[in-house]
Amino acid sequence: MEALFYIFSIIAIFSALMVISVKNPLTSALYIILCFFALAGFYILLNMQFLAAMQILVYAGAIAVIIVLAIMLLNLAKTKGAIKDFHQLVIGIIAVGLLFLEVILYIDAAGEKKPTGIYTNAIINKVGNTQIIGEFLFTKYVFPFEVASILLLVAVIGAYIFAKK
Amino acid sequence: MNINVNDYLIVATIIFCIGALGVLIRKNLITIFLSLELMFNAANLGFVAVSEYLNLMSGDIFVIFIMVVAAAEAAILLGIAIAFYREKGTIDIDKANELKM
Amino acid sequence: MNSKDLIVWLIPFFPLLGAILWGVFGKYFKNYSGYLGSIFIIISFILSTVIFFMVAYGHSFTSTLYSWIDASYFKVNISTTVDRLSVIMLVMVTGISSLVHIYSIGYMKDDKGFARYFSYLNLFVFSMIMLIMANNFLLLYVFWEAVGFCSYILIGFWYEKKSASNAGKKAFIVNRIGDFGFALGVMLIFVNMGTLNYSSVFSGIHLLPPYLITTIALLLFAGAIGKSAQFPLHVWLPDAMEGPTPVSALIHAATMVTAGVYLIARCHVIFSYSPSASNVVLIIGGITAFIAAFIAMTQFDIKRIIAYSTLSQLGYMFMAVGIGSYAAGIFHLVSHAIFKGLLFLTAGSVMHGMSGELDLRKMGGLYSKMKKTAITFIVGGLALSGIPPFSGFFSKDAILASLFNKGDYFFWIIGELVAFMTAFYIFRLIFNVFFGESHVDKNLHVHESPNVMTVPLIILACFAAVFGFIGMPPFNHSIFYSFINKDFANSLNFSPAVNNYPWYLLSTVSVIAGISGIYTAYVFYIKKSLDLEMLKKRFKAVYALSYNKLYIDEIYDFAIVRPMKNFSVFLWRVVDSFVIDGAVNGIAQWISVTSSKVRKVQNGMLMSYVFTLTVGVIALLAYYFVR
Amino acid sequence: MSIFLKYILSIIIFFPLLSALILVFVNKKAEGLLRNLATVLSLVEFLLSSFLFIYFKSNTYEFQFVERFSWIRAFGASYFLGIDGVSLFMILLTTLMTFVSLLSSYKYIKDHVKEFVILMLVLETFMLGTFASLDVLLFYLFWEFMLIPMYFIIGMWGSGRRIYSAVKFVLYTLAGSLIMLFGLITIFILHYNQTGNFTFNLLKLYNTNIPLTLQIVLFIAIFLGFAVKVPVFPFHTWLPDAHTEAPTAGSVILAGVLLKFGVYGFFRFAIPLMPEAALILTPIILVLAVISIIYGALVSIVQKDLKRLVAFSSVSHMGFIMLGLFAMTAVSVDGSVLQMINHGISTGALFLFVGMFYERRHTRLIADFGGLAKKAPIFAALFMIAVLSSVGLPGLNGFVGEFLILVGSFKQYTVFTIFATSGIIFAAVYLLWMFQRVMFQDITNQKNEDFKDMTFREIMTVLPLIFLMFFIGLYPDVFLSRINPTVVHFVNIIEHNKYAYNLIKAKMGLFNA
Repeated sequence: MEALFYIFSIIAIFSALMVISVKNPLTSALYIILCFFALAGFYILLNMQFLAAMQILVYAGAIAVIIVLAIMLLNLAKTKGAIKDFHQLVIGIIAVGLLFLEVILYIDAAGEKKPTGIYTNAIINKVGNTQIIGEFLFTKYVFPFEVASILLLVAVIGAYIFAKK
Repeated sequence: MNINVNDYLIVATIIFCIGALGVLIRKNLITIFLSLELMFNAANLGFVAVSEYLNLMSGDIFVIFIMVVAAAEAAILLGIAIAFYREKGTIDIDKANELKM
Repeated sequence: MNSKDLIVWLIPFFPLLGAILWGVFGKYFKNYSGYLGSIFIIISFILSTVIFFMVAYGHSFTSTLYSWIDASYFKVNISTTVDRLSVIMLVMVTGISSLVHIYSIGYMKDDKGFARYFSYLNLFVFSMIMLIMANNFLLLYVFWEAVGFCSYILIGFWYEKKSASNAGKKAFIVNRIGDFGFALGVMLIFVNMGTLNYSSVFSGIHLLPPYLITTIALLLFAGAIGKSAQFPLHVWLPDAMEGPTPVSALIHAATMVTAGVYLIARCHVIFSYSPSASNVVLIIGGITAFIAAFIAMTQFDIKRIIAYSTLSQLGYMFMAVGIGSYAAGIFHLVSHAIFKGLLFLTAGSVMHGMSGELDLRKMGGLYSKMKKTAITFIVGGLALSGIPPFSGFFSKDAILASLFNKGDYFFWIIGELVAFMTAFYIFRLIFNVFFGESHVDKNLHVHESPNVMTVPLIILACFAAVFGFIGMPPFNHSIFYSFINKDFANSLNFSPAVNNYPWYLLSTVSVIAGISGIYTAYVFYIKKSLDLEMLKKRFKAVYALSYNKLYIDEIYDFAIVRPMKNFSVFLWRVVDSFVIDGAVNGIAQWISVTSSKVRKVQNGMLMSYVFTLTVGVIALLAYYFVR
Repeated sequence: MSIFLKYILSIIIFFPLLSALILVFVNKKAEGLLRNLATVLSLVEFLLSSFLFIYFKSNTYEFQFVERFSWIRAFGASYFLGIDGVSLFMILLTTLMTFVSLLSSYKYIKDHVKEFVILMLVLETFMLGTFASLDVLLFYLFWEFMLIPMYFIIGMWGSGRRIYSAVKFVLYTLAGSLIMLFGLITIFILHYNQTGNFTFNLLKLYNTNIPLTLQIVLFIAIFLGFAVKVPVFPFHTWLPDAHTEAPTAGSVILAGVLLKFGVYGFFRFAIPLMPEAALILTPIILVLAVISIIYGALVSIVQKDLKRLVAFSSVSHMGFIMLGLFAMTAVSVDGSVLQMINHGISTGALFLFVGMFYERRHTRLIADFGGLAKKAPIFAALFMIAVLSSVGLPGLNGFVGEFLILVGSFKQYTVFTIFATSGIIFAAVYLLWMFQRVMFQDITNQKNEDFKDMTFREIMTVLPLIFLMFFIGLYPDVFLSRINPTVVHFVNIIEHNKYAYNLIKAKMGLFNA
């Protein structure tokens, strides 16, 4: 398990770095799919197989494909996307470094917390995570769920309007 | 050595920061979008890890909603990218400066 | 309202009615405004006489019309008190006004603003009557200003003339300077006494600390200085001669300018508690009497000479009230009103006959052409010079005697000196105008004035001749004295002229002063045995000083008017437009500049927005962390 | 009738708005109809408001004709109207001046007549609302609304640098009133903290207990808002510009009514809300008031433009009013309130006359006139009355107010009063000099040869004002008897606080006189 965690970590971080550093957007897109897979691996490690599946289906399958499609549609593969502004790079690294430091400090300072919920791994495995999530979505979270579907509908129409000449 | 929730969170933080860095330093609209997706995913990872640690389900449910939003966002953003490209002939973000008064 | 009240209120009512009628409907009345206006004033005069006898054989009384101002603890009524002092003034004012009105019918006959003139004149009489009858300080102040206003519009009656409108304005403003003090005095009385009624103020004034009494007295006197044209606010009166001559006679000789003396006589209680204020009155009176006579000696404009003479005579009156001889002051006030009114009216008659000419160098030998005018003029001149048995002799003598008896020898000497100068300048005028060789323009048809003008002159001349006998020396045994003194008897330090010295000796000195003045004038202008030009050259500086009126107008212009104007321009151009508006516009400018700089932050570059966002997040996290 | 009386304030406030609404439906081209209708409606409004005068009970300081409806319950704002002796006359002044200024603009306003009359009527509603509201929020809303029509009136029908003046007017006033809003809201919150109730009810806010330092800060904030409106000395520079460039009607409303809002604000809000701070800051404010008096007068002397002269004279006169108000004795405040009415009438009339000059000769420079009395005697006579009323000649209105102010403030503030009194000399100087140069002397400018005398309409325009000048001058009791109870109550509040004030004074040891 630990070995898997480290492997996934290395893959995820490496591919994330590649996403932001390669010139060609198409390559970036491919690396991000790799990253998505690594994250899906984490979800499995965390006993959330359903989410892992969704990660692959939705992110790696749908979103990444749309991106690649767009890149190819606009013929962007050759666009120069290199980092030219060194100045900006330095400032960006400093800012992000600070951000990182702060978050890490937070995590460090958070301290131990007792689990409050009832959904231990045992229960999840007994009932099945898909079923639990499904029950939640159609009971407690039914309203956000419907809103989300409306959002998707709006997004579809919006994308159509934007892309239309 | 046992992997605990902090380790997941640290990984999530690293990915998030990489995403943020990408947003800050890249000028390509598509790459920026990809960096944003990275940040989303980092957050998702955090949600799931904490949710598992506290024996809750709400974090997982949230992830699903985030995915929905991300999908919607992807659709819209790519629509915008196409419109932008049609307008300017490029997707260099620095060309998008019409918000100026 | 009983019959007494009715009569009292009808006295000012008729002039007011006249003022409104001629003012609003003047064009329908045309010439009737003159006749009707005169009749109105004569009615007032008759009513005043009735009141006079009512008071003389009865008591003074108060009558209230309505409550004027009632603001919390500040209450003032429109009400009058008629006592011995006011009835004398009333009869004098309405009497002379009647004559001046009648005279004006002839004098103003062809003027376009005939109705307007009578409207103003009636308004003035109304205000003057109310001034005299007021029974509290605020009402007094109100009509004090009102007569000033009437004087303003009457001086500027021929407003097309720049000099006339200037003179009117000057009169009003200089008067206002005096009124400034007067107003402060009234306020000071109110805040210390809680009332403005004469009777309450006079009965309680002794409770105030002396310095306050003196301050009040001096502030009231400031008003008197302005109204009675005493030094240093005397500058308006000579200029006021731009107005029609009957106006000069009525307002600037007989009535309004004497209001200052009336004021002090009215407030004799206050002044009697403040010896130092009384001394100031005496000194100012002395200075004015002297310098006015000094200036009058070299002027050529006949009206101005008489105007300066008025100043000088007012100075006498102030000297009298300054030493506490209120009865003598009032006596001289009345007799002066008669003979000075006469002099002005005759001067007007001369002007009328000479088609408006005023320069005495262009006159001469008019005696044969206008006998009535000349004789009445000479009567007035003799009265002014203090030659017995004309009224001026008695009244002036009463003042000089009381000065001497009081021990103010210095001012007595000044008084005698002024008496000499007075006789000199008025006979210089008479000799130059009526006698000697004629310098009159050949084309000018000199004529005697119509009867409507000469009859008032003759009436006044008669009065000027005989009026004085009611104040036969020794003054404090005379009819006038015993009549008026009942009013003054209650004042504390009032000392009747102590009869230490034989009155006939003092009178002789005065008469000698007068006669020598006349003789000097005779020597200079009729006999011409002394060379005038040589004298002028020898005393060039003195002559110039006198001829240029001591340069007072110029000094004021240089020291006050100009600096104030410059300062005002400075305030406007520099403080207002530059400093304050500059600050306002500067702030606007600064905001505009800053915002155009700050605006650059919003450069439309998405990346910079994102960067700002990141910094914000970092800062927020840091804040929570630090907290 | 009882229903009518019950809601009379609302009726009066919104009648002009209704009139404006009626005028909206009138054809734009029918200018004559528009003018006549607007004038008649404003006259009706004036007559309506006279009911207030008739039914006003003069023996009490309590607010009368009170109407109260809940408005925004969440933070206690209500539609709360009521008048006392002071606002009664302010309302009457407003309705009268609106009528007069509409009557005066028959010739002056040539284009966009419809917009003009509608704006005037709308402005009237806002002004009336400001005077009648006893709810702080309602007051503030009306207060700010007023700016809008005035901005357009100056900006659209003004002359010369009208846009500059309009913007300056709005920004100046707005800057002041925003700071004021801050102060008012702070008091509102303080009141909430002390009582647990949200309320904008002014009468309840009076009871708020404000710590002294905060009081001073808040008083200064609110002072700025009102001082700009008055205007007091360093905040006055918008006034000459706005007055000069505004059309006649605008100037009349500005001088006649709008300037009163500053003083009214002090009377109704600043002083009763923060009496101790007011007492502490009184010397400073009095200094400003006295500077205003003398400064305005001196600057008036050298003005070349008639309207600017009258505008600066306003600064001087408003200084008197401020002096009277802050001297805080019953007599001086009585005088101050009376002088507010007087100033509205006199200066309003002067602006009307200046407008008539402008209509005839299309210039306002004093040097362009001269000798007009010969050509236009009625004009000259009535103009003179207006000038004298402004000079403060006894018998006319100006005198009574001025004298009450001075006599009331004399005891406590002798030195200030002496300086202020000198203002009466300057008033005579600048106004009479102006009158002389315009009306007297000979005609030097050929164009003045056919200077027309006043028409019937013009006489009718100024006649009510002239009548009031005499009426107030001769029988001010009608006004004073209604003002006095309110003023006495006001002064009692201050006296009540004097005790506390004296304690503070002793503690601070600052004002040991």
